Amino acid sequence: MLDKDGIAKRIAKELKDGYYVNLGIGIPTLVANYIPKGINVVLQSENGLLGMGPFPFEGEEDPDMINAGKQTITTLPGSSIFDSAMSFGMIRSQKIDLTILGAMEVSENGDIANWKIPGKMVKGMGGAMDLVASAKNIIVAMQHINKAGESKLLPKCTLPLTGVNCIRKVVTELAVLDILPEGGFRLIERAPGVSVDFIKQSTAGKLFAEAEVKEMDLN
Amino acid sequence: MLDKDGIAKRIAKELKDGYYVNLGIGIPTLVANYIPKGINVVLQSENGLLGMGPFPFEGEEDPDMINAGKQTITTLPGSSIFDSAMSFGMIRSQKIDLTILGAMEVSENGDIANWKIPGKMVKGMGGAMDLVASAKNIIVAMQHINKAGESKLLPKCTLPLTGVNCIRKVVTELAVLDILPEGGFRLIERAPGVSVDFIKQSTAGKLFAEAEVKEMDLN
Amino acid sequence: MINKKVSGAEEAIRDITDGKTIMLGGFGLCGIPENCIAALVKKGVKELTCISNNAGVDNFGIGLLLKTRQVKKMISSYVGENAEFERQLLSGELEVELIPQGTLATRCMAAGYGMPAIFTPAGVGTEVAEGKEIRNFNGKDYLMEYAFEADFALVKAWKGDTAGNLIFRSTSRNFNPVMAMAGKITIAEVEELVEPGELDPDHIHTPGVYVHRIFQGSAYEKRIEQRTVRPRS
Amino acid sequence: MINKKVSGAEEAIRDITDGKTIMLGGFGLCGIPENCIAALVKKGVKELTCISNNAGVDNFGIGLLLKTRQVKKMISSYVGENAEFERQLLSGELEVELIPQGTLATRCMAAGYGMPAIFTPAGVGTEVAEGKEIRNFNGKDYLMEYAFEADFALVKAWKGDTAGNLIFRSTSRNFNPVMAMAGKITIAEVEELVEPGELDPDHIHTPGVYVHRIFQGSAYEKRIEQRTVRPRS
Repeated sequence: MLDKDGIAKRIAKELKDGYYVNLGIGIPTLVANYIPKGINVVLQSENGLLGMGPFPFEGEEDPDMINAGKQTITTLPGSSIFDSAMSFGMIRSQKIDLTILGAMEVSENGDIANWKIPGKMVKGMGGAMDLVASAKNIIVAMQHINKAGESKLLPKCTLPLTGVNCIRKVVTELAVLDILPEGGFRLIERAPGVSVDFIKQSTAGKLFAEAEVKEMDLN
Repeated sequence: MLDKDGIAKRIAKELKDGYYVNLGIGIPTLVANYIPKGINVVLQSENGLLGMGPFPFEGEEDPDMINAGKQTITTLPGSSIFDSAMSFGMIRSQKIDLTILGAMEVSENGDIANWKIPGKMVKGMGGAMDLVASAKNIIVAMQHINKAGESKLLPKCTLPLTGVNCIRKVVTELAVLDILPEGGFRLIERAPGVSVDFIKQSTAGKLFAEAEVKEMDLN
Repeated sequence: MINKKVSGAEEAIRDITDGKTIMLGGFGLCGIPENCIAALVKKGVKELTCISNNAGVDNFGIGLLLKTRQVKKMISSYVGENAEFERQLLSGELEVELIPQGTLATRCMAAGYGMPAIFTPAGVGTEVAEGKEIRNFNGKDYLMEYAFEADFALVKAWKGDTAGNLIFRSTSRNFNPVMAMAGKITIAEVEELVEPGELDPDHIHTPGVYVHRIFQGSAYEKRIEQRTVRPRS
Repeated sequence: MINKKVSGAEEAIRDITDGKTIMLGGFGLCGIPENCIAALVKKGVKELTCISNNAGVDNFGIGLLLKTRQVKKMISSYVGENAEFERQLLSGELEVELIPQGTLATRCMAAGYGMPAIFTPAGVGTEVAEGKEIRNFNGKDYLMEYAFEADFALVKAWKGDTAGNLIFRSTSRNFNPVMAMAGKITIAEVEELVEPGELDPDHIHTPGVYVHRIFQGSAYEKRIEQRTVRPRS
């Protein structure tokens, strides 16, 4: 079973040299810590920055320089700043190669819900609806099961949707799964020490798995 | 009868303090030379400049600094530069208070033709179609009659249109005319030495004129 | 040039009266018009409709206007940082319209660019699409969304000149330029107000034609929401 | 950062082959990609569709490509400065589509902003509107115009870095930033190519994500079409 950093580490292996990448709040943010050596990626932050750098050193925080998670950050040589309209312009026009974001639920046909729990939680969709509707390549970083052990990979989302039929890959504490064009989760890799059976029983949506599923390589 | 500078001079009297103004190529460009004292206007050039200044001194021409007529110009303190999309953005959103442009023909319902003579001349509309479709206030600077003495103020334009029902005021070598909302030219002022009768016979479109029409004040 | 300078926030917001729709620039607490918000609180104007990406935090930003119940309706994309907001929302005291962040930004830009509507794929198939026209281009569905105008846009820039030209600093730019274009009356507060000619025309983010009033603000707090740092190694 | 640097114009345009659609930045002869045009002439690639606000003059700019008959079709807003162009057009040798300047700029921007279509009032009631969808918003008619994409966009900037970030100078900016956003492959030639970090992130007009190849051009002529001066008083 992976912790949050483990999920981020596994997702980082999906990065390819030359990618422009948008990282959502939460686990996706951690992906930046595990970018493989020799892989050059540029991080976009939808509040208006391309080329997001690391957190500043203590005492060097600049309140005018934050990321979409409102965290103080820095720029890198070659960074550029722009307004919110251009930021989502480059997202909609698919100049961003990969989007990584969190989810409360994902369905077997690639729907995602991550912005609202009716009557309980109303944070808003922020940029998530734009990102999932526009990105050509989206990876979801999420928990496979909730604290009660219930699956969050469902036949159909129960929460208000963020986007429909848009997710292609999910990485959880238990597994890496592709979402098939015809519907259904396909088990690609399992987390170290996690059995295929456990993943099957933790996945409410349709799951396709070979008899042998390789364990993730996190190194 | 006015010369080109006379027309420009008369139009300049329509400028109001605080106006943002777009000046077309030809006579409209001359208006900049006659801005009344105490009247502060900002000239927009649709190739991407707000705050157009005078021509440069000889030897100080900068090929990167031109106006929409491709003339070398200068900036003024407070000028700003932007791209073509933003330039027409501010035109379409009616941030420009007054547009002054030339015409080959204007009709009594405010149509204008100024971009094409089929089979003979094809220069293109440039920014004229955007300007006439967007501006809240348009003054046309034009010749009342052509060299053959034929009127260019018509019941209906014969040339391909640049815009429909958009012109409100016309200043010619003979007269200042408003275009009435219900159609027709209304004679407001006559050029020095030009009779109402001559204007009547030089206007093919419907003309409304009082018995007494005041002469233009060009000072 | 046309002189847009006013004496300060109070004069700038003098005609913002009850029931007006105002846009407020900023992302989180970054690049918000602190002086204008303070003046609105002091003036006590009520029943405002506020268009802003976020709703501030409990004790800062638009949160100050929420605490004093001056806001009737919020139009935002993300409001997760404000407990008082959530309380007013869940209790029904506050009307809220949540729209995708890119849609919000682009609808503002559309107003400034004289485009009455735009097409975006954001929200297709979700409750955001309810009642909206859907149109397919090249095999993909898009929502038609209308341009956003506001009675007043309140924006914060780093530098400005009295002709209304604005330059923003770092990511405090965010929604400010697009909202500056969408205000029927746009009020800019700046950290440093200079004379025309002191800003490089090539570096201006918002041309003065979009700005109606400008003043030099003071006492900027610039609160940080998430202070994240790394150890010096 | 991602290194977009190529050795020069020849390498940059290596895959522009017969029949491609290319956008060329510039207004008149101001801000045109002189080096790329020269390389296209040298390469002799034919049957090009060129999208550019103007068509150059007889012996410069796109005029060079017209003289060698490399252009099948021009899409422009104003072509009045080029006699050879007018001859080819009136004789039917050249296809020409004339569209309003603001429509041209905004259709390019729409591509870069992922908006499949935009609405503009320009051309309503004229031959430009023929066959186009008209839609009324708030009592005013607008044409629906589609986003413009090109196989290649050739733009000219003043400064750029190897990450593809561009800064333009004065009114040579014009169509360059919007075309840079609309190229499937965007090639930027710059007067000065620097390393990442040398350009201020706040001053960048075109973020590097929109640029695929960049090189430092040389021997810029920067011809002036209308040399207008005033006397020293």
